[in-house]
Amino acid sequence: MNILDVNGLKVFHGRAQALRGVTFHAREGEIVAVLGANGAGKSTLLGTLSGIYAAKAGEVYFKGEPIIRQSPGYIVKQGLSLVPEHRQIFNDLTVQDNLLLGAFHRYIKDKGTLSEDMERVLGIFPALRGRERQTAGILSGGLQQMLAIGRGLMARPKLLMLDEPSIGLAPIVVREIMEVLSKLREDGTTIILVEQNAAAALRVADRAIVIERGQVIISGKPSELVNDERVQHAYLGRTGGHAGNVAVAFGY
Amino acid sequence: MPRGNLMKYLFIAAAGIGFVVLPFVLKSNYLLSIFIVIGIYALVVQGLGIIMGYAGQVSFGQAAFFGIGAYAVAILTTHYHWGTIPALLAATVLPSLVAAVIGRPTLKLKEHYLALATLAFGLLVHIIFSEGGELTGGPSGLTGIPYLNIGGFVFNRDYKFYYLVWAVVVLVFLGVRNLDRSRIGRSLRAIRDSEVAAEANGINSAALKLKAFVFSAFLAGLGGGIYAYYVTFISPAPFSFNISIQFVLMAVIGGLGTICGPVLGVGLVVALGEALRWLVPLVIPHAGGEYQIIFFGLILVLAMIFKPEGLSTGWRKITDSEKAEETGLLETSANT
Amino acid sequence: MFLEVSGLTKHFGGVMAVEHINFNVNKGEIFALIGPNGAGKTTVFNLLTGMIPPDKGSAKFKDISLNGLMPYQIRHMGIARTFQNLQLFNSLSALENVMVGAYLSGRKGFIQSLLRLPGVAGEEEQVRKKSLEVIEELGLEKDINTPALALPFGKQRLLEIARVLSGSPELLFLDEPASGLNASETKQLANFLKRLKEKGLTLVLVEHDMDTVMNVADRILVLNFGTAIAEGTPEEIQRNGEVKKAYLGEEEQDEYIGCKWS
Amino acid sequence: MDLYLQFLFSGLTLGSIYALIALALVTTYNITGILNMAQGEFVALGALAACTLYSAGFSLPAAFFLAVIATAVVGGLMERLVINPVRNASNITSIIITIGVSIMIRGLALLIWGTNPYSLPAFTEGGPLKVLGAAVNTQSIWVFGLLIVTVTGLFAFMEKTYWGKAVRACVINRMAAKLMGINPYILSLMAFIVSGMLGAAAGVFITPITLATYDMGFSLGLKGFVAAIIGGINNVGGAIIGGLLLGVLEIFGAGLISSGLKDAVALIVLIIVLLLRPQGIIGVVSGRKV
Repeated sequence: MNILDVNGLKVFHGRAQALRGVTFHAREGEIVAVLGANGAGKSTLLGTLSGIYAAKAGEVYFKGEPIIRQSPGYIVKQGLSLVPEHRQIFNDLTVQDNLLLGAFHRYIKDKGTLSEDMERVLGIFPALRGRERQTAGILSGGLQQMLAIGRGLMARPKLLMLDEPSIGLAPIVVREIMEVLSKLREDGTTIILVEQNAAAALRVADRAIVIERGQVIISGKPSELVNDERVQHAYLGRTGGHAGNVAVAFGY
Repeated sequence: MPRGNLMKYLFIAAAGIGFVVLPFVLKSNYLLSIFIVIGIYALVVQGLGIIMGYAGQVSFGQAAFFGIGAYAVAILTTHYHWGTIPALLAATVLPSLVAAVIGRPTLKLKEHYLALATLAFGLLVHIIFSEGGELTGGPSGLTGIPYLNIGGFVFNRDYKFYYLVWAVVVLVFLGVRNLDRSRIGRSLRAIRDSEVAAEANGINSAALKLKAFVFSAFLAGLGGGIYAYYVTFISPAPFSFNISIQFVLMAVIGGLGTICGPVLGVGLVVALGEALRWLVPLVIPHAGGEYQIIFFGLILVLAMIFKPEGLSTGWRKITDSEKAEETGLLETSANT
Repeated sequence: MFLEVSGLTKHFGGVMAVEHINFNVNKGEIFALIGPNGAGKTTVFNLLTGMIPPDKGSAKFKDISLNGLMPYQIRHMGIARTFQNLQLFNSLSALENVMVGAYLSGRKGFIQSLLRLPGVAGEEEQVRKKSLEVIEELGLEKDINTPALALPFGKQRLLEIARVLSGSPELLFLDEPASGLNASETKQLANFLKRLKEKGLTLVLVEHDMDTVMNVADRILVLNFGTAIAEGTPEEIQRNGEVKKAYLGEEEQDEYIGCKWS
Repeated sequence: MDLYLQFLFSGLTLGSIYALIALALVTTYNITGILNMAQGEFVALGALAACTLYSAGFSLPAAFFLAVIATAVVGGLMERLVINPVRNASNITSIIITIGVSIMIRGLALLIWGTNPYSLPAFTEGGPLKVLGAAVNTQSIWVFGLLIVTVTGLFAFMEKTYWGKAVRACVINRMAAKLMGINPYILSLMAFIVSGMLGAAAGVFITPITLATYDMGFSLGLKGFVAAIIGGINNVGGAIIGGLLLGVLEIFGAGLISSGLKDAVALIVLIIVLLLRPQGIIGVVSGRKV
């Protein structure tokens, strides 16, 4: 069953069109990697799905319900969380407060379960344990990223979206985070992973889509994509001589 | 297009003839004095419009610059017997210098700093007027300002003042129009739209904004100087913070970033003020004229909510809005 | 040396944005800066155009130091830039936008303009003529009276370039000129950049559209985590293993990716 | 010596009121990015409403609470009616709107209460206390008490409660706060309601000392601004120190130089600070924003 269906999503930043009709889906319990070069529209896609940007056209169904143009608060309540690019943790607050605020939308309703959830997050990221009272802003980049993911998990999402969790992190930390994502999937969480680090993302993903200039240009299994020259081209480009041919191949 | 131009020139000619014959048509000196005050305020608000419309900053000290100009004339003519030309020169130079001093540090800052600095400055100047002892005449002010006298021609009658004031208004209007259609005007509008891009295109934005602020104080001082000569006695009251607010209201109502806006705004607000002065006591017995300030507050709020484009976004080209306004006026007059 | 950058360093808080970067740009070439997100490319632009001061290092343009100069002073030296997020004068018409760029050579000040003293009209006419020439060259002549805000995005990008070109720069920094353009517009842009080069203009380019970069650049500098990791011709860069790792991720023991891509 | 001590206590009383107003201004500014020029009018409204209620037969505590609630409602209405509709507008727009509101409130106060001053009895009876040889009005103790209770309460709310942390999260990173489901527009409403309450409380507490008039808000609001700017416009600790400092400076200026100068002191301080250290003189020292 599809937990998320996105159909013909078009988004503008001012007059610049960032998404030119994006269509894709995510099945329950899988990891979908969203790949593409800088400026291809990946962050815009996640921002729109979580209600930060307004779409100009298109449809988004989450668990069969339309969520397009709903407020971020409504969307997170439905079970769709975003771990934003560059972590965006609350620097001046403690680690504990950051985590608790992740559960803001259900704070009144299930106050009792919060410590339980926090325990679970600390179990997933043992490196955060013992640092609950530290100010988040002084943590290392890797710990901040773990905190950002942990904060997202505190909302008990059915679908967790991550925007470039590997950016600026050492390979070993990236590996650790990817392992956590695999584990989360085994626990039944669906994951959409936006990455520039294609190799790392493809290793954990069940399926991947590649976005170029605001459109999905390829989708398929990691093993298929890895052998697809077009993925490499989307990142590294083609030399001048081939440009014409490739444009034809892409149907422009 | 030629037809539009023709209509435009016809309108300007008609308005010009109207203004010239007005003193002969008006039977009442009271109405004539209102037109003189509108002209003087138009100078002051034209200045305010430059700092608000171009630099995108709000100043709450325009009445203080207006007052410095007026007091300069009053003090120099009554205490030191200066002639008209040097006194008016001082009335414009002094506020300009003061503006240069306040503007230099505050215009560099973003947000509300110029607003707060000018607000404090305006109140402080008002206190100086009231507490200035013999020099400013304290709360009761200075009397006995001589008639304005240019090369022996004495402006001792209202209609003479009327022509003088409106001649100055027209000259200033033409000057501002020159400015608007020049390197300086476009650069100022460029700064307002994107300061970082203006700098990247070789514009020294801090220096240019300061010049605009100084010019706006210059115009306020000019208005103040003429005002002192016209009323021949000066007290602190017409230069209070409330008057600064009214100037802001006039600039906003008239439409910022337009050349005609200031005159239009002053006319509307003065007319409204006069109307309220008659109407309010009919509705609320025993009420004095000060209640009109409630309506000014209300209009200010409503204008900002429903017509904020005059201030923040969607600044139209000055010439464009000018055309739109004129054709708008023409259409209504054609319909009636 | 035309543009000589040595030891350029900038930290934000504790984070290193740009670390000891050296490069030279030759007169008349197209030089591209590429690298993954957050590599420090735009920071380099901001440092070189005076938007932010460097912590260390120097930049010399035709052997004159750029250190400590304000952005407008750097523009007066003949160095111009465009912005990744368009910075047009939205309420001004297209022509006026270009004129503001062309006023760079203007000499008429506040009082001369106010009083329209002799010479002002002549300068205005010159600026207008020059601006119209540039506008025609870029094919924007139908839009001269349209406010910049009302133009379609592709034309807005061109207008921003027209605005700096009208001030006749010698060195032009372009920050992601193809971002937001569609495929055919991107191709047109690439051709246009080549034409600028033929006219003798020197270009430094930050661009994510690799087709464009590989197509137009003479030399490329690759940044990653604020440091330069490779420099060379497009062919050299595409063959460079370090660059692939920077872009595609590093997975040394990875079975299939390893054999295919390295 | 006694005289100086006397000045110091009077200055701190006045300064406490400035600090309370500055606190409200800074809180609103941090949450909404708006400088509320009508803050002083909340003080006047609270004071005048309490006077009317008290003379209508309500007990002093009842009059206080009702006045605070009424002013909170005015603050909330202001946010809904004129601030919320222009939430994406520029700084100039919002500052002019709050000035328009302040003019309207002052005009309406004139209409309702006229130009006469109103008074309230001191909260506790008895003569002034002798502290180190200086006489301290018992009402002054109430004013200090209000400042201490408010600051402690606000601090406890921000640092210790979940909702307070949500507010801080929104100030630190608005976008991330939205992603958590925190609604910045509700916080904006809260900020205006709290400013109404703070202003009204300050107004009621100061009335037994200074009397209440329809136009008292203008000068108090301005002093609150000066205090906030001295402290650095987004710094809560700075606002409190700035308020106390300004109160003391004013009383010493009036006492030692000339009483006509009292109002000028604040303005001169404001201009000096804006010209020399516009980021505030305390901002750098205490650093922390709420």
